Amino acid sequence: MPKRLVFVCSSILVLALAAACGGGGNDTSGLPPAPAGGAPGGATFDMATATGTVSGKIAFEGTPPPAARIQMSADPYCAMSATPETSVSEEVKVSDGGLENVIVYVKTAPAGLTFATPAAPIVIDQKGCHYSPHVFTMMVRQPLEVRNSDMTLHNIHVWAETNTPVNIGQAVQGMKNNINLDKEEVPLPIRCDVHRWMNSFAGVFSHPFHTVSGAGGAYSLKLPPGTYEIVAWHEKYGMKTQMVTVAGSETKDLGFSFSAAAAAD
Amino acid sequence: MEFIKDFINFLSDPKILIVLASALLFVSLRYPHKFYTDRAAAIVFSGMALFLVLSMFDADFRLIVSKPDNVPIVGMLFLVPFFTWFSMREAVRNDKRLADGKPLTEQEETAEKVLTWPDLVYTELICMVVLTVVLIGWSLLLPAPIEEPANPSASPNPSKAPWYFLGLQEMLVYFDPWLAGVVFPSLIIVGLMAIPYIDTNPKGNGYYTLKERKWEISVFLFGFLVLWILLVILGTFLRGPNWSFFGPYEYWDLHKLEALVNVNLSEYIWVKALGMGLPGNPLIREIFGFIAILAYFLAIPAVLAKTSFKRFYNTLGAARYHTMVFLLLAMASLPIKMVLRWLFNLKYIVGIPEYFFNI
Amino acid sequence: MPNLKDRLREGLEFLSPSNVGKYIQESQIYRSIFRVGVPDSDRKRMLVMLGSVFLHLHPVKVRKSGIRMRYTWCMGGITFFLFLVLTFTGLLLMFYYRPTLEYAYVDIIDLREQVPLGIMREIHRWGAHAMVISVWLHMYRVFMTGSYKPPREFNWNVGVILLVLTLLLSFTGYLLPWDQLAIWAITVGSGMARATPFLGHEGPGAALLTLGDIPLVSNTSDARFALLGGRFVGEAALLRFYVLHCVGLPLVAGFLMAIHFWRIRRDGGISGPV
Amino acid sequence: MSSESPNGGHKPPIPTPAKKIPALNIEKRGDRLYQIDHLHKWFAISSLLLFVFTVGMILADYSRDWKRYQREFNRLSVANTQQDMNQAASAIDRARFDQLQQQLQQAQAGQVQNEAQIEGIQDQIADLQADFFAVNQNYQFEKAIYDAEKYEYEEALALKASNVEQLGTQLRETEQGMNEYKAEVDKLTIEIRNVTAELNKFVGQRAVIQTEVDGMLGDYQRLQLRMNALNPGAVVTSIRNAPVLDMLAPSERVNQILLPNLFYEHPFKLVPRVDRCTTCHLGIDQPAFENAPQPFKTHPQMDLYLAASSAHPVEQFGCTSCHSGLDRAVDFQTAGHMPRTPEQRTEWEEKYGWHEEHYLETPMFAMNNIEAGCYKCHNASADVPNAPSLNTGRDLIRIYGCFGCHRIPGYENVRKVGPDLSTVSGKLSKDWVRKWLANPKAFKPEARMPQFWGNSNNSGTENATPSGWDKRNAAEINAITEYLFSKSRSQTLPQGRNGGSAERGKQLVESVGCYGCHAIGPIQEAERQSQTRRKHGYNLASQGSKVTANWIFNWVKDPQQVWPGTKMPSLRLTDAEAADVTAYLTSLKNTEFDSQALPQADAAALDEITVEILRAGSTDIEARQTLATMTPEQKTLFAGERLVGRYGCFGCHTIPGFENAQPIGTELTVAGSKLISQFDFGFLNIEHSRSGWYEAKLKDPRIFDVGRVKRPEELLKMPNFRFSEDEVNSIAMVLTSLVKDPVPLEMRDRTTAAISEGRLLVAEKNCKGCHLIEGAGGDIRATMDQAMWPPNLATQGAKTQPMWLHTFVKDPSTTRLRPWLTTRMPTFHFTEQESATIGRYFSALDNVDYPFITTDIATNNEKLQAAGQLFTTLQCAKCHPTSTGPPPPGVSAEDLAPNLMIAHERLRPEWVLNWLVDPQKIMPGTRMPTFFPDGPDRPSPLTNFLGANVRSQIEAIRDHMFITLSGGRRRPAPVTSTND
Repeated sequence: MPKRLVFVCSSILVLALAAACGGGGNDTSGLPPAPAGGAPGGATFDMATATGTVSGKIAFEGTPPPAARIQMSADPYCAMSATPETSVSEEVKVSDGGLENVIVYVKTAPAGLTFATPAAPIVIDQKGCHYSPHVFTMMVRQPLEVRNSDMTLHNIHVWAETNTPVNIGQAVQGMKNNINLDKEEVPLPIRCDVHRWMNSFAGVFSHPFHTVSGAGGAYSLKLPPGTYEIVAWHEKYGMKTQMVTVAGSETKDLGFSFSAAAAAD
Repeated sequence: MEFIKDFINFLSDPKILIVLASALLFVSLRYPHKFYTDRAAAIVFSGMALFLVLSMFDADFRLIVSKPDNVPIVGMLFLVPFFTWFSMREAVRNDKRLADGKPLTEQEETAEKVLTWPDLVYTELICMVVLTVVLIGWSLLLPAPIEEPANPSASPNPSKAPWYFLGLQEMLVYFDPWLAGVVFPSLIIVGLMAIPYIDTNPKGNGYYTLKERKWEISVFLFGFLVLWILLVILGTFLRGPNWSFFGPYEYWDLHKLEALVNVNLSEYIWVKALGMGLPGNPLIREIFGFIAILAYFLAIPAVLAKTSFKRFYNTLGAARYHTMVFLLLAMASLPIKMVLRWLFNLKYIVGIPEYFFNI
Repeated sequence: MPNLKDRLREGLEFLSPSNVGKYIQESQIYRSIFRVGVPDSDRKRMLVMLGSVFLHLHPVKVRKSGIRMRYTWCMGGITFFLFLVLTFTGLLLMFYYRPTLEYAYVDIIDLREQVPLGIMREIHRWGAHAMVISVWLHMYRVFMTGSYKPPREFNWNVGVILLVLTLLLSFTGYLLPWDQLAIWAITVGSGMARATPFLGHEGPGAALLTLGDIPLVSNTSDARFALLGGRFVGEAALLRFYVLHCVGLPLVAGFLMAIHFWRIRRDGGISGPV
Repeated sequence: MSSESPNGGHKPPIPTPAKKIPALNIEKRGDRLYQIDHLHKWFAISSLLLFVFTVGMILADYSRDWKRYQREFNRLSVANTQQDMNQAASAIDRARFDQLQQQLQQAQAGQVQNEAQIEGIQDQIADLQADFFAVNQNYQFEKAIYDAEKYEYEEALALKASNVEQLGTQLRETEQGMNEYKAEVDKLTIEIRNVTAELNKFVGQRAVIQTEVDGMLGDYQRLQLRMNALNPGAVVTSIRNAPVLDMLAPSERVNQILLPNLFYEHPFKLVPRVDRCTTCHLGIDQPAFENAPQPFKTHPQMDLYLAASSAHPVEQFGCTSCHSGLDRAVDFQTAGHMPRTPEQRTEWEEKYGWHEEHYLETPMFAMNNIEAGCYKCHNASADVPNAPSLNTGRDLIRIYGCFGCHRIPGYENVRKVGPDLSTVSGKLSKDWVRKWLANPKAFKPEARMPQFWGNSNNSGTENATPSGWDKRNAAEINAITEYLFSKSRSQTLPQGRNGGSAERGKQLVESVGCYGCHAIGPIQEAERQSQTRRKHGYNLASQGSKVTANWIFNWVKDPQQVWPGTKMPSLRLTDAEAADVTAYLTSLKNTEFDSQALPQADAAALDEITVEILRAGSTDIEARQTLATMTPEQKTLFAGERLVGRYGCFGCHTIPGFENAQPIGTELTVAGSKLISQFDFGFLNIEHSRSGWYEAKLKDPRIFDVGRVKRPEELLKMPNFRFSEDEVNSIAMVLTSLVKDPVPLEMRDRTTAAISEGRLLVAEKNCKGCHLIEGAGGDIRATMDQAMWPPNLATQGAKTQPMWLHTFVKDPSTTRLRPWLTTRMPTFHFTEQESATIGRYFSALDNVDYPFITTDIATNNEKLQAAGQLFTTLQCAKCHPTSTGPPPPGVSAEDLAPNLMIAHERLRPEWVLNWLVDPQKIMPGTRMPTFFPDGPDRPSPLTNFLGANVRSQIEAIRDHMFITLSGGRRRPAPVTSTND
């Protein structure tokens, strides 16, 4: 009897052993480990650190084409309320050899930076069947307000490709509308379908490094140190780009030149 | 290289291949001690192995030979000659021993008895294990063929019967299906079954010998080796689309056309010899054919009985003699028809397609 | 009370291999199965041969010349062994193969693709080719050693029938994968039956077998139609060949093999010089 | 071992008996066949070999490629789950979690204090439950008896048995007893509920916190469970997948989808499909594997394919129904993958040892050819959604007229593509025709006429006949030209006005709408919306050197007069306009082609051709005799007629004498299922597949004659269209898409008949050349100013009234919508049936009712009155003229919008409401502004009208248009029924 007993219990022992090691695997409950990984996303960019400046003159060679008179007979109100500078096409405005209304901007902002969207709205006024300002730049999601200060019907037709197209009619004087543009797009033509001659151009950017050349073609950009590709765009004479590197708090002079001969391609 | 290939292609033409093989067989049976020696075997088999390995470099050869279903036939190409050589070598040795009066190799051990267990059973076990190993190895190496799903409306060119019936399919080139497909195969079976009853030679029972059974062995070898095994190998490797001949190194091109214009015996005689039109009634038209066939199966046995087969006639007796000669003539009719086809493009000796009766 | 230590020693000693071996061999179960036990004496070696249903195929003692590999080439044994392998693998394949037009081909594809141990199909097919070759070589050896001579003529005939059955087994098996190779090989093969004299509708003499002007032998009532169960190789042919291949022919072959083995023994065992 | 026998002579000696050796050591005995250890050695060796081979066999059978892929996929999904877990863990608010833990401890501590009370309550509950059980059981018994008696009672009632009352009283008694028990049971349940409520007061607090903690950890724990399922530990996985054990519960197994009603077409038998592709493509239907490496990548456009809610749920369609390939295969090679580009092919050859799967009749479509899989179900409508190159292929077949010679499904009754040659003498000159036939592309590169002569098998020296190919081709061309001119009917066209200005003609051609179907010269890449729409009409380059001015004038004026049944619509040009256009078109010359030397006809070559033709029908001798009797004209006409028959010119052109000749090309109805073994690849080393052959054939149709000895009449006849590379790919794709796989009706694409018929008609009339329909088309837009664009027909069905649409489409000149536009909607001479199809098509697209609609408008005076003021404040009249006169001074035509006077009979009332709310949503890019940018629900910017309610303001404007502007009728006339 004992012999058989020993035999039986040893085999059971072996089986038990085999089953035991079979189990294992990690348990389900218990506290989740402390999460790894750094802070969520980069911090917002502080304009004060943009110590470098790039400025210069958009020169214009050749004789500027004569500013064409706008024929406003189609709408008596426009003809009546036109003023000398509104009744002349602002397509090519040259003052002491410098080309105005040129959008100058940095092609790509330094990586990893996020920028606060300015709260101040950009205002376009339709006065005397004329958009003012003619060319302007703004940031993505910056509020854009369009006012109709004429006693006639205007419609703001934003010919956007990447943004959603907008086409709002403003029949009554004093009407105000806000347009939301949430994607970067340069150039963004805005026209009035009722008065063909009315048009303006916007530059929507996801970074703050952009401006429009003013009187005498002067412009200036405040940039943090680094190398940038600066682009100058004009509605008739097209686009020119140059590379520039800005050190600490240095002001770099960067001139562009457009010639009357080279018609915009 | 090209020249060798063309030469082998030329050699492997059925006309030459079959004649050469038969001649080789009969000469080797005539001088067995010269052909069936160890040295001869070493030369022949190493030669064949070398031929196979070298030819593997030719794409067309490899394409046909490496087809999974053809590999066993390449195996048979080595096995059958080996066993022929082996049995002949044993026969040659036994014949020499008989000549010197020494006991046969089999006789030395025939008296002694051994226990089946363990000897026979153990060797059989080992043999079975070895065979299983070979089978598994072979299956691991070669995947079984599976082609497109069966499509009764799209017949591949060439459509071949299973490889062991290719001998019969090769006979179809020379005979009508009723002969090549039904009559001859049954004659082969009947012939095989009749062997013990028409072979009354007591000698050679239970041991390898050639001298004592020269006649039976040479007839059997000619039938088995040349008319069966060789035709199977020929049918597998050398017959391509439209069942036309392709050398081992030729590409199986569908468009290959061979000038196959065969003439009936009746056309030869009536039109070519006598210059007349073919008579309408088939019986009259084929009268020459009938005469030839009857003469072949009736006159020849009688003549042989009187002349060279006189010894047979006396030893076998009428019944055995006539069955043997009939079977012999039937077997001989294939090589004869082949020769007639090669030399005279003869199609049918008797050609009555209206009743499907063509010989 | 024997203390623990020696009870343990006793147990270990009980577990020693020889002891266990003896223990098993003496058990009633073992003895009921193996009457003779380990054949370590001539007497037992003979009894084990007589006692076993499989081994009693062989005589108890056998002539030395008869079992020389040089003499018999062992071809008969190989053929029989291959027949057993084919039966075994064939049975396994029957689990997965369905002989209908719808499933035949895809089942063979399944065997190749995902059926575990699908290699059985390869073993079955190459075994079949090997069996055909070994049958021919066996006939060849029997002829070359003149072993068909009396008293073994009848056994030779049984052998010839077995040869034919092997070819038919392989022929019917060839059709089952139902691919182009199969259907056209069988179409060519069965095409011969069409030309059987008198029984084939394209054979000589078929026109004679008419009842008045009604032809008895036509393409829907001749030997080929009987073989294929239709005018062309279709589902009927596949089923018919399947039944022949799995049941009909193997049974007849098995039956004849029994006779064949029996006659070997009765006609004086493996042939040898008298 | 063998003993020699002394006596010679013939009789075999009798060997001496074996020596007697004791039985024991069997090994040493003489009477043995082999030495036993010799046998043991061989037995050992062979058994070892057998063991090795058997194990090898099992391992070979076990180690399959797809298992490697499944292990790889498991690693990938474990990594993914780990990533999700980390995310879930970081998402948990750490502080809140710790705080809850503390509260949990407190609750537990509280519970410990009043342990005793809790226990007491728990005992109480236990007792109550025991009583409840007992009482409940009695109640159940009583209820069972009651039910049984109720049955008997009802039975008795029904059969009006005698013991009805007795059973009734019995029933009521048991019912009464049952209710008593029920009351007791209810009492006890209430008691238990109160006591547990009390217990909760102590325990409940803890349970609430616990549930909140679980809520926070919910995601994390769910992922943890998934992780355990995926990765139960190496030991467990290896045991589950061990060679023999893997029949129990393997984690690596073959996945398959049994397709209920999609079959394979084996000859004469439908074989059920079992797709096993997901055995390796494991991540195919899991969105998490978008950018996993192949084979685990997720299927693109999951919303369209595979997802249960998509149009092709995977358990209904599987994979091979679209991708083809061997469904049951679980191996890369046997499945029949086909490489997309030669580079991929070499890569696969190295990586997987890929080679063409020889015996597979249905290899997979290469990925650039995958759209071919769509056609077999989507064969009802003209264009297959999401299959741009397949649709281009089908359009190309319609443009190049392949159906002229080949029977192709979907083109059964399409009109012949070439111009009608029965009046060719009035249109063209013989010399021009000869030069044109010799090499059409020399005249204009965009010529659609294919090249019959000078191809790879009938030029140069190959298979050259004695007179040489050049002379021979010239003779054939001359014969055909002569034949055509001899059979041509004379057509006298009225003398048109000439002296038009080419300058104005050019403007007209560019603005009136010709560029919708035609182009002059090559089309710039930028202007190209699609490869085919501006090729619908012939290219008009160098038209001047082709036809006479008078012919152009009459053709442009009214094409139906010149060629009744032509597809060209009439643009209702005035005589002046027609003259201008003619002037412009005649100015387009191809001087280089004009100055080309005429191919010289050679008498010997003509004889040669004529004899060849005669020889076919009779013996050589008779052929020569008849040749001798024929005059050169007879020879030319005879040869010309037979050659037209041989080359099948009647396939594309109507030729007198061949009105009902049968097309000569091979049938292509099931070109996609033709057995690969039936293709003759000749001696070319192209990919042995259907697309390989078709692409080679399309590139150079005569390529398969290369290297073959052939007589001229046996040469391949298909002309060379000089297709571009992607044209070849698109057409070859269409051919491989024509498979004969059986698709049951319920699996077919179920677009309604109205829409598919409409799409066919739109494709045939090339409406998309000008209009934007279903988001596609508008090819003409690239050639003109934005103001002149033909309208975008989105929501056309919901927009227009069926009656107006029907009459407008039949004759566009009847409605003065925008009279000042130069671009005109041409008159297509639609039949009643066709214009009804158009109406039904557009309304089916927007599923609005057709053809009977109500246009009544319920309105009131106050609204109408406000509408007037609204209409003026919004100054609608500034763009929308309300009179039919010319545009007001100073306003150029481009600025004007459709005339509102006819709005009431043209537009559907409800559509106007949606339109005014937000026009951009319906037609993005339209110049109509929205006056209510904040949408219909918020107050309108125009505060002093109708309470600044946008909806009523819009309705007011609509009422104004429909009622006031349309001549003051209070309610528009009841709808006139259209005779559809």
